[in-house]
Amino acid sequence: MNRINKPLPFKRKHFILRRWIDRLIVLYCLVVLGSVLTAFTITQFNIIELDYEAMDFQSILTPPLTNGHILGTDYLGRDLFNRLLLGTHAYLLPGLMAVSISILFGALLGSLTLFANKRLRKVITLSTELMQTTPRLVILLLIIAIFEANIYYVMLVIGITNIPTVANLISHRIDILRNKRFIEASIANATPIHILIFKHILWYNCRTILISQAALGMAEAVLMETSLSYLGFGVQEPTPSWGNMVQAGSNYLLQGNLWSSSIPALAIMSVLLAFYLLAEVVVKQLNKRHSL
Amino acid sequence: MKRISLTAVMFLSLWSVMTVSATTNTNTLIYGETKRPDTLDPYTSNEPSSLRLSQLMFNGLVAINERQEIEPDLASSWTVSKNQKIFTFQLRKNVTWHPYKNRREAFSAKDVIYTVKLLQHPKTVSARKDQFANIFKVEQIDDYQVRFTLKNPAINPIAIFNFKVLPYHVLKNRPYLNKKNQFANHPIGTGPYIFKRSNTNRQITLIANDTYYKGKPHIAKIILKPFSDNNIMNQALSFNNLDMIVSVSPRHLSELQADARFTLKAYNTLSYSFFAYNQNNVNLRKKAVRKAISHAINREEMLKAFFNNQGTIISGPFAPGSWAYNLDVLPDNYDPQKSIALLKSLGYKKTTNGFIDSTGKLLAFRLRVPIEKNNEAAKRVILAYKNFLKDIGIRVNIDFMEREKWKRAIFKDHIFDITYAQWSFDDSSDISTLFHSQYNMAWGNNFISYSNPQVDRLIKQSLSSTDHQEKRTINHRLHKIIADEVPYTFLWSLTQYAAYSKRLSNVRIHPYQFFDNVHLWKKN
Amino acid sequence: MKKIRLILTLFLAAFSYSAAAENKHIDTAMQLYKAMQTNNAATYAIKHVDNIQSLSSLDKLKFALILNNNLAIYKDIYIKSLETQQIFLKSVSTETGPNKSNIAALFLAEVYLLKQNPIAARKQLSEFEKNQTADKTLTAIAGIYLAWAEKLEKNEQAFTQIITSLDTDPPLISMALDFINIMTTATSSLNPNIIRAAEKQYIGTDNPYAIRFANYAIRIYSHQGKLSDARRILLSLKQNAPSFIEEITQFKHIYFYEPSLIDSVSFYYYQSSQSLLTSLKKDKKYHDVAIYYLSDLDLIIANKSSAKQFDNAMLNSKRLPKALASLREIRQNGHGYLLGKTSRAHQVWEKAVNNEKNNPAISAEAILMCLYLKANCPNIVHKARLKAENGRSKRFEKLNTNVGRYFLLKRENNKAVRLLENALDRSNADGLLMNDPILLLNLAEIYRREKRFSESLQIYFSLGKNFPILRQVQDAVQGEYLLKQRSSGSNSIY
Amino acid sequence: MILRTETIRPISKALFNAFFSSVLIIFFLSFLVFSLVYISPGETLLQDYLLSLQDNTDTDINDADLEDIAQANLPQAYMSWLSASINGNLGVSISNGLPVLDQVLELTLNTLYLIISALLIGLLSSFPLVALSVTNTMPLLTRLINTTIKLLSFLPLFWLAYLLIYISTSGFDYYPLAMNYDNMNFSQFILPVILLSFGSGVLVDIYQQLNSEIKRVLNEDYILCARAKGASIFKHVFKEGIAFPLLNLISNRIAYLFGATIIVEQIFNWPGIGRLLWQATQDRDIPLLLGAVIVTAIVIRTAHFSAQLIYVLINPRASHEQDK
Repeated sequence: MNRINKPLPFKRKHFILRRWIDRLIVLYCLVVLGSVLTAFTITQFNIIELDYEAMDFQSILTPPLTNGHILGTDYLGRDLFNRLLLGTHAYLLPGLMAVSISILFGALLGSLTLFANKRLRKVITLSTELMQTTPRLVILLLIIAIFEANIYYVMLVIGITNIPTVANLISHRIDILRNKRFIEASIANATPIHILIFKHILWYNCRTILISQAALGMAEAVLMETSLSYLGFGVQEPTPSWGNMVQAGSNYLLQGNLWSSSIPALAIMSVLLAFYLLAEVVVKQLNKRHSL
Repeated sequence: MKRISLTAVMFLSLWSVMTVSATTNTNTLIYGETKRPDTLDPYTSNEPSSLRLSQLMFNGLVAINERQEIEPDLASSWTVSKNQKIFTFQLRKNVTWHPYKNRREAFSAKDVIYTVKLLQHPKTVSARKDQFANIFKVEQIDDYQVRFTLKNPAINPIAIFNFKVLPYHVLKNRPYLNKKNQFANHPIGTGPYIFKRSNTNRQITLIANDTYYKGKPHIAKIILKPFSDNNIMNQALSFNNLDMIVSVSPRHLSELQADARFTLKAYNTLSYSFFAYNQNNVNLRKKAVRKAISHAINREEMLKAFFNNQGTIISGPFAPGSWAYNLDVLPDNYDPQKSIALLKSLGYKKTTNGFIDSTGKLLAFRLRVPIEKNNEAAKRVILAYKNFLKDIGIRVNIDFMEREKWKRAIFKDHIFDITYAQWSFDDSSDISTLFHSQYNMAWGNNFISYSNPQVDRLIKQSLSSTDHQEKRTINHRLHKIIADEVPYTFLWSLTQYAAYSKRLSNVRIHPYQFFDNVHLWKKN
Repeated sequence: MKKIRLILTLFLAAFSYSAAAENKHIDTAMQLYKAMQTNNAATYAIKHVDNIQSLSSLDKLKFALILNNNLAIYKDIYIKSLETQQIFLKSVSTETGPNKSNIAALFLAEVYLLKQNPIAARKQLSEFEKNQTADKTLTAIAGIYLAWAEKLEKNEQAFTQIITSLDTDPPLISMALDFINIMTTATSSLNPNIIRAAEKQYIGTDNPYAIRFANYAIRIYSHQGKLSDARRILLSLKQNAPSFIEEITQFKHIYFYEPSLIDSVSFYYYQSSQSLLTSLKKDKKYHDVAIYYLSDLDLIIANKSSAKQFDNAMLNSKRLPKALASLREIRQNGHGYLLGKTSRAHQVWEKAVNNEKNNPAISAEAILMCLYLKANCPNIVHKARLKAENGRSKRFEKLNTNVGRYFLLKRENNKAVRLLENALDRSNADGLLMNDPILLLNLAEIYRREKRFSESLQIYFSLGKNFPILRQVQDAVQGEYLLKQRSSGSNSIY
Repeated sequence: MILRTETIRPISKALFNAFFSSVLIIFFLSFLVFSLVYISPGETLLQDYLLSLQDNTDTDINDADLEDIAQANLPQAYMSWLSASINGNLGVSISNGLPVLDQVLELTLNTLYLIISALLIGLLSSFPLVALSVTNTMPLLTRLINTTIKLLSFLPLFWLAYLLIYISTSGFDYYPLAMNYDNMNFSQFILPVILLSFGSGVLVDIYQQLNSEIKRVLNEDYILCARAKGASIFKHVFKEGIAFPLLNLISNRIAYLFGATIIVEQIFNWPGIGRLLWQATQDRDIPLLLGAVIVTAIVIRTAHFSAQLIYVLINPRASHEQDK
């Protein structure tokens, strides 16, 4: 679009501030997601043996830093810190599963639109609309009623329902790319299709989309598990998940016991924030490149 | 901008319409339940919430009030033959059924006879069929007289006639009764309150029966409000959105007791919690394994930590408030060393992962429990139980299930190793259906498939005995045997409390049926 | 005013100073006592303290305090037991048919005798004779009970006639004879060596009359001041064991208990507390406190004979801690009441209740006097009731309890239920048993009377853990419950 | 005349397309859901379900009928369901025996009150924020508010609800619980609506959309032109900066809001479709669950469609764009 020179809305001072904020955001994402990953590795490979089931009946619902519990204890006298670390297991692998399903199939489906006619586009649009028509939580409840409450089913559903979104984004991107020279050139060069799709389209031109969608997918996995935990269909105790920790703790919130629920709630918030910021930063990078 | 203000005006007016239509009826009793009633008729559901409701809408021939007195209800008088086997009831003449298809039929002997017939039908599914088992035949003498003949004399023969009478004119096309029957959701009774509607969330509205034979109830309307969140229910009571809570969670007891606006009332003291062991499991069939489990859990500590010690630890299949409780039997103490020794003596080997049996398989059990979002106390017990068993080397996999699924698995199909539940009894403290091998069937109460000829014999003897002291002795012996056999790990008996606002007066709470003489209750 | 405060401080300082030299057993017992386990505290202290004289004054005081309280509770249990046993035994003895009990009449007669009702007792005893029991010991005891009945009816001649015709050779029979002497004339003449010699035969064996023996022995020893002998037997006594088990058929066993056992045990508490306090009286610092608690003992059992002595002594005992000082006048008038100065006593008590500024505990004390002395005080109680029902906090607990107990005594059940339930603290983190045992006892009793048996039994069950002697009440209530219950056998799962 | 036909034809065509795809989606969805039930483990689900379609109020079902039903294959079963549901018979709830459709419709209305109010509240409270942001008066404050409401939307919704109740009861001694059926009033809306609009991210969405769109529109050439000429720009800004993004938002957000109400209704005991869904899941009440899913989908689809309708009506150009 042909734009005339507009007055800049921000002063230079603000630009510097902005840049610093951006850097801080990236740092924040790295720290949060890094620590989640560390927690996962530590507990997965038993680097430090943590017991999430040991109950201490003498100290039930204690605030942080009492009786040797760093973050206090929950309603059964279990150590909140240990459970917080081990709670990452509930999300990481199942979340990755959900994300990889949606990314893999979404990307494939989307890139197929490069060759396919209008009908495939229509299918993608329609299925996107289909997904918009039913709330995710409702589908999950249906699945739970028909099959059973299992975190992997939940993640499967999240993964599948995200496929159309990813596919839609990719196909839009392809629309923009379709007329670009390199596609014409590579088609003319008879570049193998898989190289064209995976390397030229998906890797060079769509990876930001994929990364941001992956981040959003992870965020959604966490969010859904939390909601389901409240409804009683999330990860079941004694296996810890942040969602069921908040749920269990919030039973005591109205009696004024804030600790045991707010600690996992804040953990959820910071991780969700990190994922969203990550997606945002990535999208911003994308836009920057585009406007050039 | 105009559009926005227009929509805003539209919605505000919508609200105001809703507000105007609200009629704040002060003469309404709203009570909160955490478990929704399954069905609304007196027979097809075995849940306390349904029982409470049927008490509001139905009458029996006789009633047993909270002071254990037999009162005439639909029967105004009766005579008993000398051998205590033939009962002739004179029925009331001024009783009408609730309106059905806008008509109020009169109550008569037909209804009584049909009820017995319906409940004795083999296809009828009801937990209360036992009550009709001893009825040999029932005859109509005239429109207002019926004669019952019992098979055997029993200790409280008159008590069985407190069964709720169903309307013949509504059910005449149905040879038997089950949950799918329309009647289960549109009950027609003779009681003080008429069923008005039940919405999808099972909020049930009942209105006063103007022609109730004991007189029109003082409270015009009763609403059962189901809550899916215990905390919220408690808040609702303390902020006057509710008049009554039928069961207060232990967590909220102190709060409510300190509040001068409410009365706390204990009821249903004859109940206890337990872990039940399926006898079809190869390992759990061994008594020593069950005994080892019972010794491995520290009940005192759990009771103190989870229930503020608001209960008593029990040793056998009766609640301590029952006449049948054998005070000489003491509960198994907490002794994990003894558990381990017991298991070792059976040939199980202890490894770092836990005990293994002779084939090298880990000793592991599947504990199936319903997902009880409200009942985190139960969850605590289950998780602590798992931990206690883990400490001695038995693995327990907890399988949380949706409530309906759980019921099916436990009571119908008996697919489980261990489960956790709670029994509640009326004053007869009758455990015959729990442990007699005859009730080892789909939807039978002996869902653990327990079978012990000695116990069977004692139960039969207890049921046929007409001597009070003999009955007590037999039940004390049953208590001893069952406590020793540990088909369940008996945990504790917790007192249930109802809380109600002081605006209600004349309230009487029946220890088992809850609503007693509800037509006399008042609200100011 | 300053002086008083100075004295008080000194007094407290003395208390805290001597605290350093505490006997550790008394200390443990005191902790149990504070945890509302009065009986366990008493038993613990009795078991572990051999030599009373070696205790420091403060320890003596503490020991006596525990014993006094336990005495009050046992006295209350005794009343409940008589009532429940009477109902239960009546139902058993009126049974007919081949499997009827032969023994019930004898135990019922004992209950009647303890309730000073010789006519009904005599009827039961003749019933018992008709049954022709093979058990010789029980037949002999029935004979003695007949003598007891004669004595209560003041037929001295018939009494001596029966006595002389008895074969008093077995020690148990001579003990029984001495026992009824104590019960009727408060005199004991049996040579304690006879009991000592027989102990081996009964104590620690499965002799079916072990409990009866222990009952008589404790009573006689305590009466003769042989406290260490009584203590030995008390410590070996299983308080929840039945006195006699009648096995009628294979499936019908009836357990019988002796309510008089409770009275005997409480008499031991009375005697040993008295001896403790008498020795404490010698310590000048504690003289007045000792008198206060001695008077408390006699008030609990409503002892008329010592009333005059305490009426005077209490008038002069001024060096009391503040909490006790405020109760002194009320208690002093308790003795006055026993001496016949009823109107003055009523006046003082009424004043205590009427004073709005007063601590509710003081009003509670006035009602307690009415209870102990079985006085009729409708005016006082009426005012106290209003006060109690409006009071919600823990401070009003005692008042609610006592007014409730008063109504219980007067059989105004509705009022009693409300007040006693008001006093109950359901939310204590340590459970029901953190309530005053007296309150729980009376609550259980009122529930029983209201035919809320299961609630009643549940309270007895909890309380029975701390008071094994409650077993006889529990058993009787179970029996009554089974008789009265009218249900048809339904159960539900949830 | 010519002008009119030219404008109307594409509009109706676009609307027809939209309507057609909506119907298609509903059918497809129903088929998907139905086949899920069909493949579900355990024979009872489908049986119960199909039985509930039959009007069995006063007649007995014999075993032969049961076998017929159990052996029906997927298309047959689906067709029987479809024909029944087109006639307005969605079966009878297993747990309480009432017709599904009546229950679901009533409760959907209750939920809609909640959702629409939440959208409205979100809209009203986002205006001052947007104004603040657009005029760029206090950038730091704007950023702060922005971050706060964003963080709020990341907290678990139910925890936020508890916190809200805790604050309102212990801080203000105020707690209006959700309505009775016959006693509904304004105050009962307050907490759930606030929660739904602040906690579930509605506010953030509205704010961000409006903010960016208005900024974009204000920087458009023609607005700059109009401003220079001194003409009124309100209409343009309203249409492009407010109305379009809002319509877009509603159609995107409404499904999500329906999901969020499941939790909100749980907590505030709101008799809406969300609680019904939860309850039906708990009871495995398949007819009810299926009915609820279909009706919810229809409602959401209708919202989409009407948003499209309004969009096309106020902006006829859109139909051409869509056509392209």
